[in-house]
Amino acid sequence: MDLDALYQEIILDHYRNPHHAGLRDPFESEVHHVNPTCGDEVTLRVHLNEDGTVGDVSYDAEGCSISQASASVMTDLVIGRPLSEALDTHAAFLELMQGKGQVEPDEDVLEDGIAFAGVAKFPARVKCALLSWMAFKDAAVQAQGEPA
Amino acid sequence: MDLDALYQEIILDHYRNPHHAGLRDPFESEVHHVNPTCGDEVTLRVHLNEDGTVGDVSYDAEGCSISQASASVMTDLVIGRPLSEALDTHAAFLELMQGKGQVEPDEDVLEDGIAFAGVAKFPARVKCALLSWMAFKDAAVQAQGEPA
Amino acid sequence: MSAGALLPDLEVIRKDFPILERTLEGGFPLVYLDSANTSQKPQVVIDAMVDHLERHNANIARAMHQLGAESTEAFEGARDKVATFLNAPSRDEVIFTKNASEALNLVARTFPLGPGDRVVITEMEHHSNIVPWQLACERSGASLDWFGIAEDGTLDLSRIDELLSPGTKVVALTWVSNMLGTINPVAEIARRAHEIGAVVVLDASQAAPHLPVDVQAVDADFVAFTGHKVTGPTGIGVLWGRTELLNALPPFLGGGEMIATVSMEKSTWAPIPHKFEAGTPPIVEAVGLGAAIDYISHVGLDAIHAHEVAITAHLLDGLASVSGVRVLGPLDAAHRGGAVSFELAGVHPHDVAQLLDSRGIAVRAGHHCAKPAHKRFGVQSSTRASSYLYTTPAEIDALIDGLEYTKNYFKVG
Amino acid sequence: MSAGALLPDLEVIRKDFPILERTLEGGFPLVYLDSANTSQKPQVVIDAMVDHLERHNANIARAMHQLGAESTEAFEGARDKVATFLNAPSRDEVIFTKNASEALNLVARTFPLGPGDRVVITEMEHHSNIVPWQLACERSGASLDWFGIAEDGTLDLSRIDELLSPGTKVVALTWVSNMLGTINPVAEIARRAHEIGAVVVLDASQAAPHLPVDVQAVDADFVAFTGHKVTGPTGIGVLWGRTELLNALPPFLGGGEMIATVSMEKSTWAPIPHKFEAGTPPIVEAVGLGAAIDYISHVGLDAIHAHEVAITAHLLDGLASVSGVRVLGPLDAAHRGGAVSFELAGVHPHDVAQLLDSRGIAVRAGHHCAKPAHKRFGVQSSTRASSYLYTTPAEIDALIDGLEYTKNYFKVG
Ligand SMILES: Cc1ncc(COP(=O)(O)O)c(C=O)c1O
Ligand SMILES: Cc1ncc(COP(=O)(O)O)c(C=O)c1O
Repeated sequence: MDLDALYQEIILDHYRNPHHAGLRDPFESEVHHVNPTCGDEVTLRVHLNEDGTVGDVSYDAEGCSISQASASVMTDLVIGRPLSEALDTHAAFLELMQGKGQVEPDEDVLEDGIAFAGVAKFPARVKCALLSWMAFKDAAVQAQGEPA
Repeated sequence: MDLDALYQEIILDHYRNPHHAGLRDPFESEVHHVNPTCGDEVTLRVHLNEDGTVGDVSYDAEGCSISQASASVMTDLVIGRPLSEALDTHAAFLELMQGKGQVEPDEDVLEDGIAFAGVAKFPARVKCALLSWMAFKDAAVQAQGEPA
Repeated sequence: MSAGALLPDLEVIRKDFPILERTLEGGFPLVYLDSANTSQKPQVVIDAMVDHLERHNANIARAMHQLGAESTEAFEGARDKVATFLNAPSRDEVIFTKNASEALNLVARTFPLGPGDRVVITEMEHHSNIVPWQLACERSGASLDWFGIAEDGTLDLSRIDELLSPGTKVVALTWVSNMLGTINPVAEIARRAHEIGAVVVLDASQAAPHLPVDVQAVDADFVAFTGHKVTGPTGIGVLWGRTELLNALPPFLGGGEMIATVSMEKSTWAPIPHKFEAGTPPIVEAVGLGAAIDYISHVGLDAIHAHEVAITAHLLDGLASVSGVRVLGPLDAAHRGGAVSFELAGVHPHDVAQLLDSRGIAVRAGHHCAKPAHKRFGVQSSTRASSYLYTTPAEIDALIDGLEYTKNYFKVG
Repeated sequence: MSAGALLPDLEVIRKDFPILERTLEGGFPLVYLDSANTSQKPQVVIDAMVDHLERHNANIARAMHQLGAESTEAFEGARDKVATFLNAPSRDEVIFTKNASEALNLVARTFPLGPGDRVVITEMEHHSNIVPWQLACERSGASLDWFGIAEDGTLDLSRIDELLSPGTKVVALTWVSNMLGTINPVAEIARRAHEIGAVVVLDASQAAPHLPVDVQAVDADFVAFTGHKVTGPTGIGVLWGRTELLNALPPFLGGGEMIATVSMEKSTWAPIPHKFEAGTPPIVEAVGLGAAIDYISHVGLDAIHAHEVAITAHLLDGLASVSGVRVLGPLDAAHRGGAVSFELAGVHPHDVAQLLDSRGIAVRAGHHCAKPAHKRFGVQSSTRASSYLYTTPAEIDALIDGLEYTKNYFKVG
């Protein structure tokens, strides 16, 4: 089993020093997602700017290295970007994770996220990697419906 | 398969010409029993005499040859007998039926009922043979509780 | 409907079913004509289960080790197969239950009903599609009404305007009758039911083994079937439902993996399908069901149905040749399923079944869990012969011979 | 309680379980320490199921042909075995369900409760013995209260007088905790509960695999356990209940063979156990469960428990030698079950399980369907190792080595 493919240095770095962690104001939507199987949880807030860019994504997450690192990488990738681009990145990450290791990640789109390519070969960990991404999408869609 | 052991001439005779069939007055109790699996049904009445003998057992039964013949034989064996004796006969018949073909029937007690010895070897038919006997016991117990 | 044609490789198919080599008391080979009760299992189904138990056994989802991943993949793979089999829009709409009865109870227990609402069923339902609705109506104060059965065994649609009128919230009916063999016009009834805003629950227990079951083509809302009748094992059934309906229903059984989170004060629910799968699911049974679906899909449901039509035609011809036989249900093999119930004048069904059994022929005698339909035809019980993809014309001939033998034995006709 | 002693013929026993010969990725032999999640199956259980499917498969009760008689005998024979296993006063008190969760839901759904009534559970219950009671209380207006957990992982009985007071109608608790390993004083609680007229529902899911379960000795009213944890297959569970209580409960699922008679207007119910077994039951699963019970009874529950104690003592010693490990639950192997949950400082349970898995060691990580008990100890999840009659001390050593390897990998401690 290729553990090092799963636990890439980039992932362990993000795990030890997660970016954008903690819950912050302002925000238009807050969601709480759980992985019912293992109990991993994330509370996540999204703040959208008036110009349609992602102003902030803040979160409080409890979970394994993969889920924590994934939240950290995700915030790096979406904060400051136009929401539509952020959602494209979400789609690319989802495709990578569901690809059973057959999808070649695009570094231009996913940046540090390509480190998760190895996770796609561990079906039981895919949910961990997706937890915060799913929460972001959910919150972003809700935030769009709210007056900024 | 020894069909002739199941369908003894005595059984087929009782089936074609059932004794004591039909519902009659007087009676102290009436019960309705079904075999849920196949739907065989019997409605059965018991009349007890003041001296504790079984005055009458009348019945309306729908079912296969075994269940019909069994009802006929049962009434022959219990009508006119002291109830306690009738219940002993019930116990003897029950023992025979549940004996998986290993119990030797006592002709003095069971008379025509010994023809059912072969039925005990056909587990699926045991319920048929017992239907009216169980109804009789149920009704007799109820009748005892009633003022005659 | 379809024209009959025997499966061309029938002898090869029979070799797939180990039990068909059994001989019974007296040296008679098994003639199994009780497939509507439960089907026999091909070797591939048994082997898939054995392989799972010997090499991949673990609990699913919750287990994140290699065996757990293998077991989860096998289990969830079976869900994919069922979704394809039913042409379900989404795999998450496939819920594994313990049998068809539980699937129907799940809907009847959770579907919101109240006083003034009406549930419509039919007189030809299996008890598993009657009793849950009786209980639901008793609990909720809703009323129960039903389509009757016409003399020829088809559904009596004369009251359809009255039955399918506002107030009716649920229409629950069998696709194919397990007693009469009748194939009901389910797509047409679904269309009419939807006009008045009712949901349609189809009991496909007898359809799934024999017909292509396409939940979208018939526009059903819920569909139930059972594993053991489609060459799969006991212990597993399926409820399919539309996503939006399943999402709206409250949970059925609580526990295990059906939760999102649990505290002592309050719990929340997992998304479908898990919301309805409390506790350890039937894992090895799903593996077996998946293999069964592969097997019958490989033979082809159209080919299986054509075989059923051919065998049923031969059976109906044979029965017509025996004096004293009265068939209950439609007489045209091209427009009915393969379960054929009949009476033999002067011999009780138990005794018919017993005599046939003494010659190795397995049929069912009784009410077949369809008491109201029997009552409709003024009988308490009947004898039922039912075929499947492994049934041969020679087995039907053995049955017909057996009926003549029975008449002789009991000196009737 | 019992002193530990390894099973003398452990190597022979291991040969009974084909899966123990599996090697996993990287060539590691399987070290299966997830038996509290589901147990592995001995060859005799698999063979019994195969023999049934290949030679005796038929529906039960309703089928009165030879195969039907064989199948019925096999199924009802399994009921006899379960009755003996539980020391049940009557075989009719043994109800087959799909798993322990359904068994617990059956009681929670049908037991009469109303406003003012109280249900008492414990904080260490599996979700399957929490959620059904939450739903029952929500439906009925009854209130839910619970025993807490003491710091050492035993049940906190300090509120017993308040909890077991008039108004309490049901006391539902686990015999052995699947997370903490705690063995609860169930006989004593039953005695106290009966003084105030409450019924006692025991979740024996983790007890039945390891301890002699005697429903009369502990004076229980209902007992549930699940087939797949006692070396039997998935798809089957057991509810045992006292005859008079079962007779008094209304039916749970409707359909199939649970009826006495059905008309369109009204139905009546069969006697127990059939009243609670709607639809085709788990037949081949009962056959497998019967073989499983024969198997573990042959080894002997006392001997199995002694083995568990010995293995658990070795495991607790090993864990104590790893710095950064904190065990959740009682620390004396002689007074606890074999499921041992623990934390490893600085490494999340998922990552622990992943590292162990890479060496072929299967443990469980997560909340083990016991979120409230995890919350009680201030953790969201834990790693759990659990043994069974085939577990060897060498496997425990592999786990301990694996934990040191894990710490190295993640550079902690
Ligand atoms: C204590 C306890 N109760 C109930 C259950 C539920 O058993 P099942 O999932 O087979 O319904 C389990 C196991 O998962 C358990 O450990
Ligand atoms: C039409 C129909 N519905 C429902 C059922 C119930 O299936 P199960 O007994 O597997 O729940 C059956 C078979 O018994 C059936 O034929």
